[in-house]
Amino acid sequence: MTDTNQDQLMSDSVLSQREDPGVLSMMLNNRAIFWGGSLLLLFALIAIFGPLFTADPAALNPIKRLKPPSVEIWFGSDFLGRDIFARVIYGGRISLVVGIAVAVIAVIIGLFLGLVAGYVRALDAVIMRVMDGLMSIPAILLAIALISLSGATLSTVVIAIVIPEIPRVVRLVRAVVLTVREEPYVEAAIAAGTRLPLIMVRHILPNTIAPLIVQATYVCASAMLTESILGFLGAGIPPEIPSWGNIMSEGRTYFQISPWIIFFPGIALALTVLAVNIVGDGLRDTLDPRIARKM
Amino acid sequence: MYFYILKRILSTIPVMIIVALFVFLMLRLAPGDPAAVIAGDYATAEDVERIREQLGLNEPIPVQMYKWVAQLASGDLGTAIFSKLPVTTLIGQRLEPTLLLALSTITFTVLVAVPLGTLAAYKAGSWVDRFVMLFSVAGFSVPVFVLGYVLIYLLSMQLKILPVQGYKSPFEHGFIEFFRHIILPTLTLSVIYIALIARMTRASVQEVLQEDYVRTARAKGQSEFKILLRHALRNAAVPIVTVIGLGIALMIGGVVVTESVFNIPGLGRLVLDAVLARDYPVIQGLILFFSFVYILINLLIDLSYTLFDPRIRY
Amino acid sequence: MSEGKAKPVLEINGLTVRLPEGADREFAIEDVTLSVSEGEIVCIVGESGSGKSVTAFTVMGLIPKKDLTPVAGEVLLQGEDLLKKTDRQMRAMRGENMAMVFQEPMTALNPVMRVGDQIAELLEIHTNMSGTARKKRVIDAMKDVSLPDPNKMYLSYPHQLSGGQRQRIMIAMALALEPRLLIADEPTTALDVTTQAEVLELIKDIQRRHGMGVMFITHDFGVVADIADRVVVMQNGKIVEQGTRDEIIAAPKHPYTKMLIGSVPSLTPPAHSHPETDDAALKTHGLNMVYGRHGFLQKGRLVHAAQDVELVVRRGETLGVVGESGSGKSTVARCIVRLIDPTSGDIDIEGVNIATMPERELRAFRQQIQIVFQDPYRSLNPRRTVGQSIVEGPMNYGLGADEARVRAEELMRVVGLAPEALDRFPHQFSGGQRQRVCIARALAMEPKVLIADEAVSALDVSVQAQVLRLLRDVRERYDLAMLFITHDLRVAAQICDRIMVMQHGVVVEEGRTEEVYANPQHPYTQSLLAAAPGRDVDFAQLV
Amino acid sequence: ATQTTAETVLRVIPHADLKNLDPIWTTAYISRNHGYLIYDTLFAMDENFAPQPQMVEDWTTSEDGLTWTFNLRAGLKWHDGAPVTAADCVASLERWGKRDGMGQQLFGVIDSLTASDEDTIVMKLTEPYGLVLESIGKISSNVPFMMPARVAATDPFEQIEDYTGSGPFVFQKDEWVPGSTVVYTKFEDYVPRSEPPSAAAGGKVAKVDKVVWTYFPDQTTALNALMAGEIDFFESPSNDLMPILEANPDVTAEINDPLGNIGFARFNHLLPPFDDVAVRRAALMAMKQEDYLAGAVGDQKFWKTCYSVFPCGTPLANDVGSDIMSSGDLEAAKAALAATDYDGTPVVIMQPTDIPLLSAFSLVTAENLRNIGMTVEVQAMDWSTLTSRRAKRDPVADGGWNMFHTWWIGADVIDPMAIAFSGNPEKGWFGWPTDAELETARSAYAKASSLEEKQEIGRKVQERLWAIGASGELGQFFVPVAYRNNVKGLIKSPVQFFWNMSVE
Ligand SMILES: Nc1ncnc2c1ncn2[C@@H]1O[C@H](COP(=O)(O)OP(=O)(O)OP(=O)(O)O)[C@@H](O)[C@H]1O
Ligand SMILES: Nc1ncnc2c1ncn2[C@@H]1O[C@H](COP(=O)(O)OP(=O)(O)OP(=O)(O)O)[C@@H](O)[C@H]1O
Ligand SMILES: [Mg+2]
Ligand SMILES: [Mg+2]
Repeated sequence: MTDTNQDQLMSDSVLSQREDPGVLSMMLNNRAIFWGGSLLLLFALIAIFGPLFTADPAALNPIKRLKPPSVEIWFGSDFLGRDIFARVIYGGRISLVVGIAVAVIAVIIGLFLGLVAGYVRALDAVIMRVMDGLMSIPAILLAIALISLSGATLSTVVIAIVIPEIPRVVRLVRAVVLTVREEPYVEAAIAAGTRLPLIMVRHILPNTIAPLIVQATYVCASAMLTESILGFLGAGIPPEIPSWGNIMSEGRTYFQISPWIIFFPGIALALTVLAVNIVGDGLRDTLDPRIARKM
Repeated sequence: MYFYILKRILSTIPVMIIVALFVFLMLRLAPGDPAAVIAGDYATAEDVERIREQLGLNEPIPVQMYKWVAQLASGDLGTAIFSKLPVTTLIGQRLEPTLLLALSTITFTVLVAVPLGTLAAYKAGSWVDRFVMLFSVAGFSVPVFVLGYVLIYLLSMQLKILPVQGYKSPFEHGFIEFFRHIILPTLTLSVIYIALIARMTRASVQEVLQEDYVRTARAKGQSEFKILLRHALRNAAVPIVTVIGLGIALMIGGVVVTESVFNIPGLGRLVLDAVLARDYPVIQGLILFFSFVYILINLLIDLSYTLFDPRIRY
Repeated sequence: MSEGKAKPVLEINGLTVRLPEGADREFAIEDVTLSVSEGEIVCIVGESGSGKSVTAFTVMGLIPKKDLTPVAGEVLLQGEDLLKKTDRQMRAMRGENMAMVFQEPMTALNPVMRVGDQIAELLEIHTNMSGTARKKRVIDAMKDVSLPDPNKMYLSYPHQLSGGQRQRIMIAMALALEPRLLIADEPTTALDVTTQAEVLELIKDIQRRHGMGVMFITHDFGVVADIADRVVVMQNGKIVEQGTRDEIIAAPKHPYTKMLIGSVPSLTPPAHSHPETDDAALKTHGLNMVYGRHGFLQKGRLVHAAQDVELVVRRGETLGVVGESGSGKSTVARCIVRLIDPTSGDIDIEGVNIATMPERELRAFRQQIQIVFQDPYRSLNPRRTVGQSIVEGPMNYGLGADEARVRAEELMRVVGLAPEALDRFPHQFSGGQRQRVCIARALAMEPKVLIADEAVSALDVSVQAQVLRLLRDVRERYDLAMLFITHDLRVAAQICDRIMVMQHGVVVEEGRTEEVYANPQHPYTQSLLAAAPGRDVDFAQLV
Repeated sequence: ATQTTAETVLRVIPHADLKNLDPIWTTAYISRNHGYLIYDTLFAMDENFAPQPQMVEDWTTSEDGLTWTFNLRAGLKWHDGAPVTAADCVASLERWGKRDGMGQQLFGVIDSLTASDEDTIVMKLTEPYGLVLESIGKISSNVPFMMPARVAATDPFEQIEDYTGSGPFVFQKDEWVPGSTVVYTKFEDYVPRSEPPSAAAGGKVAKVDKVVWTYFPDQTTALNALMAGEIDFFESPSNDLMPILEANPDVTAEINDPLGNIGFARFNHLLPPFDDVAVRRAALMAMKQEDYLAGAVGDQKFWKTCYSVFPCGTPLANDVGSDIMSSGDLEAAKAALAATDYDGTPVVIMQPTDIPLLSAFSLVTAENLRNIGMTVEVQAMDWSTLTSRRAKRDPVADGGWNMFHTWWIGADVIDPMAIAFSGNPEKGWFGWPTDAELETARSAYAKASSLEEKQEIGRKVQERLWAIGASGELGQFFVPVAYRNNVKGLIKSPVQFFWNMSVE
């Protein structure tokens, strides 16, 4: 058994150079993540602290209705004389809250259902048929129906957007589980008598995290867009709370005379979603969850 | 093969049942009731009650559900509460614009996105690739209606080269009129779809380009262009086609918005109106219809795999 | 066939190819000089990563230009320097003047194109033959490589052919334009032994008939012994030794070559001692495994992967299971470990039948049987330190964290690794080291039965020899009953006390290793042994 | 399609989507407008709000005022070619009388209604009634349209399915695409009266071969379509689009309805805090019409403050009791609220977000009420949810409500008979004010015969309405119509008619 030690020493010297570079530093080195992330951080800061410095987004001022952008009212005013700048800043909160809430909820529920479907054969068929059913209903229609039927509040909007996103997460998680459960190291753990819940937590769950983070950014981006479309169709967040979608919806009639009502929230939305998508792409390239790309 | 098709068709039944139950319960458990809408501004509570009774909305939900399912089983989607027309008639009236809009969008998308994605994959890392990727990220980020308005403003109002709105049937008004009217909605609806498919094409062509048989083709001395055309694209087709199918749901969502921006009397508008008016039979019928179409298209797409990949046999 | 007489087809002089920054070493190959003459087969051997493929691909002009750059030397094909050619000129030469056959015939053929068309494509590129002429030529080329019924096979897709047939298609394609140089990069590694023998025979035959030069890359010294005229040995991107086949195999000079050849197991089994105890640790009786669902509406394709398998493994004994790919070896192993539930039959562990035991009761017995898998890269959870992987099992059975750690450290020493390495992650180990960790993990359970499913197949010969020795050592040390699954008859000869041969899920022959090798009874066993490459050369006994 | 003579088509963007085709069954204005195209009426209101004969040639009233005899004009035909008979009209009136509020009142005093021959309708009353002609010549919903007897036999609570009328246009059922397009063609056999058109009265001459309604859910798109010449007539462009329309030389934009619309804020009189008249009145004091109109309507050209409950400019308009809103004193409102028992109970305002005007009204009210110290919760919903929720009398916790906003077209609230003014919580309108005095005054109106008498009753009714703080009057606003300059012959009226209009 002497030669084995020699072999070990030989490859040790080679291997010690191959330290794990660390996901964090890899992420910082990725330009997409850096720029997208910075932009996003900026928007988040504006959304969080901005409203402290702006005018009241709900203050009506009928005399000053539909005023174009100027030095005093930067983004102009809407049909009730409300300050678009204040509303756009405030609306950012809502969009980000909707985006993040939908992403978090969809991921949590999707993760749970996906793990169950991937591991419990008996429930797999049932869960996946329900998911197929949900997926076959166009998301926007489902959301419009849910919201206009059950009343528009922030939480119903979030729920309505979450429901159609769940199947995508479930499918992703299930696909990861089905692949990983065939991995020899999982089989080795089974052979070593590890119980199912531990196998899930130790060996399977960690594999879903990277693709889920990537998926979460896409869900977040698409949720913000969906919110705006719902708002635009008049089935979104109640107009008393300004969100980019409902600001644009209210500006719809005035598109020709006061395009700034749609223009500014539109730009803000497009930039934010763009930033989230860029971060998502960057994360995908860094974490390279091949499965996520295939979804 | 036929056995497989039969099996797949049968397997859509539980999915459709789930959709049907889901939609039915969602509608009945939500507030808002068509009777009140029908009764109008002057109606008293008694009038509303009478109309509810008339429409059978007073019966217990299981009874309503039973009736509806029995009706569905006989292929009847019911009758609209407001227009009194059978839902199937309404769908029939509206099908053409939506169908042609969808077809033109898919055609345009495939014509643009697949070459674009392939080029990006081939030139991975170059400025062409960056541009395509940026476009596809941006395409995902702009709300459909904003795009629609901008296009109308530029092409119809400023340049005055295309009509603003409306739909002209090619069968009645000729192909040119149809075409002029469908261009803007198609462009609007395509952008997000192009973004999606260009991305997918890029990813799967890039993956195929790593494959050994591409190396074999190079070893034969084949030119890069023909390698892309003959070897890469055909092998990348299955994931691309799959995404085209999955994207149908996305597109139907876009159709709702596009149709209302461009005033196209299609199915998207129909369902939106029905939701606002609580026309239960129409909402139920349409959601079922859409999800059936979605399932059907994805079945067709699964079957189409056999065209692209001889290994796939059902 | 000595040098100088025949005209060289390919001459490589001082070729150096740079690796991208941050790679393991600066150059993929460094100062490589070799030549291939007409009518000559030159084998390049060396361990994984030694630069064999890079050399071949540089000649073909197929290296990814982004990553790999030739920085010095020249590559002369029939006197013309390929490194100076434009892309277009290289394209014209590929397929016409030089051709290549790859390792994986399945992935090297376009799965969605008819194989005939794939050969015809070559003619389309380089000739202006008419469609019918092309087809005729393709059929001829297919006949040339002895493919049955070429007219029909022209229309087949790759997946409809067997591995050997696919590789023949590749060879037909490579030879269709009668290039002067054929490069074959491990063309038989993915094939079964019997098929491998046929393909090797074919290459030799064709080379003789067409008189081309062949550069043949392999890591299998058996293959080298069978076909090489000359041998080039590479290590870490450099050529350490070259010479005729007999010089290299019989009298290697360089220590590395010596070590390599010394690691190749001999096909002659050593004399095994047979403990004549009846102390069976593991017994199966009438074990059956049928894959495939018979669900509602579907008859399903049923695969009878194991049929009435009877086996006995005693303590301190190694039972080898050999057979070609798909013969059901892994299926038997996985049934015994109860990773899958057998369709029927008994599996006796110390007299208890665990074949149909529910998971709850099974837990108590899981500890008794442990398994080591083939792929060292996927056998360890990449997110957990090897220490965590090793202690996982014992701690499942109630061992405290500290005791488990002590046991793990002890085992690390046993498998020849430093105990400090317990805190490292799998990617910080080489393939051979990982396999040692996997063995330590299995031993940590203190099992009675150890199953090794192709545990050394993915390793280079030198590492393979070390791991084999380790396995033999631990079997003795812990008095284990070992079930050793392999398709490599050389390995089986060296490590197994008894041998069981499987074909199509059925055990066709079973007996003492020496007896089976010396006097195979079943025709299948006979053909397996006859096909083993390099059986005329005697390699090392694993001492 | 090739045609021998060029077909003239009037392409219209209606104010709403035509969802129901039965103008008796629904009160929707769009169905009413549809009704005017294809049906005719016995009497019709002229531009001075006086009923004039339309299908009726002449009529007599007995001395005691109890027997009314109407003779139909000769030559009236249904679209299917059959002659219009008195029996058809009797059946139609009876069906209408079961749905319409004014109809129910009228039938309350009808003893018998019969067709004495093909052309003669005889109506016998149990007591003299002042509003016979006003009722059957009603201009707005539900208009007593005449239908063939077989159609009028339909249960009034079920929709008709046969759309045969006798009006100047014929409904083309096959070309109807609900949610989008409605097509009407000229009825060649229609015999118009010889008088010039005056609101709903006078000769209804179809001057185009075809009227096509295309519903546009999107105002911007509609505007663009009109300006691009793809549409001839845009029934209700948003007031805010007027600058663009006015700047376009090819398009005329004007106000066609002299009465306009009346904004209306409705309290729920059953639930706290608005079950207390003092709280309602305090709230009214805080509601300034200018805020609502400027905020929701915009340009002052399109609105007027009007503190009469009857539209300003109509005979009954007056200013009794209206200073509660017109004074607009915020401090006084605060003081008034402070004097009540208001305990901070949140006021739930239902905000219909799909109707921008009402959405804006809701926000203005919310702000006004907050200004005087009330707690307000604005609940967003779409109009259809609102319509079903407002019928609920339950407490807020069980889905009830405190306030919502709507508007009436001026013609709908022109006299005390309007259901908007009801003080009877059993039969009255949502919000359910209870005031017996008000009800007495309203029922006296039906019997009043002279204008002075009517005006006196009007003042009394208004006095009660303000006294109990029944609802907030939010002022009068006017919705323009816009059309391309080649469209001629628009009739000034609270209701949009399509006869007499031509495209040149
Ligand atoms: N595209 C590439 N980019 C970076 N490094 C590469 C690339 N191709 C090969 N290498 C490196 O070059 C070296 C030689 O690789 P090569 O493929 O020639 O080895 P080999 O001898 O063929 O090994 P094997 O027996 O495993 O096929 C290795 O260290 C490998 O990591
Ligand atoms: N999960 C499965 N489902 C269906 N068929 C399977 C499954 N696993 C293996 N088989 C089939 O069972 C047969 C035996 O497979 P097995 O893996 O036991 O062969 P093997 O002898 O281990 O081959 P190899 O040397 O390639 O590892 C093969 O035909 C294989 O295709
Ligand atoms: Mg290699
Ligand atoms: Mg195996």
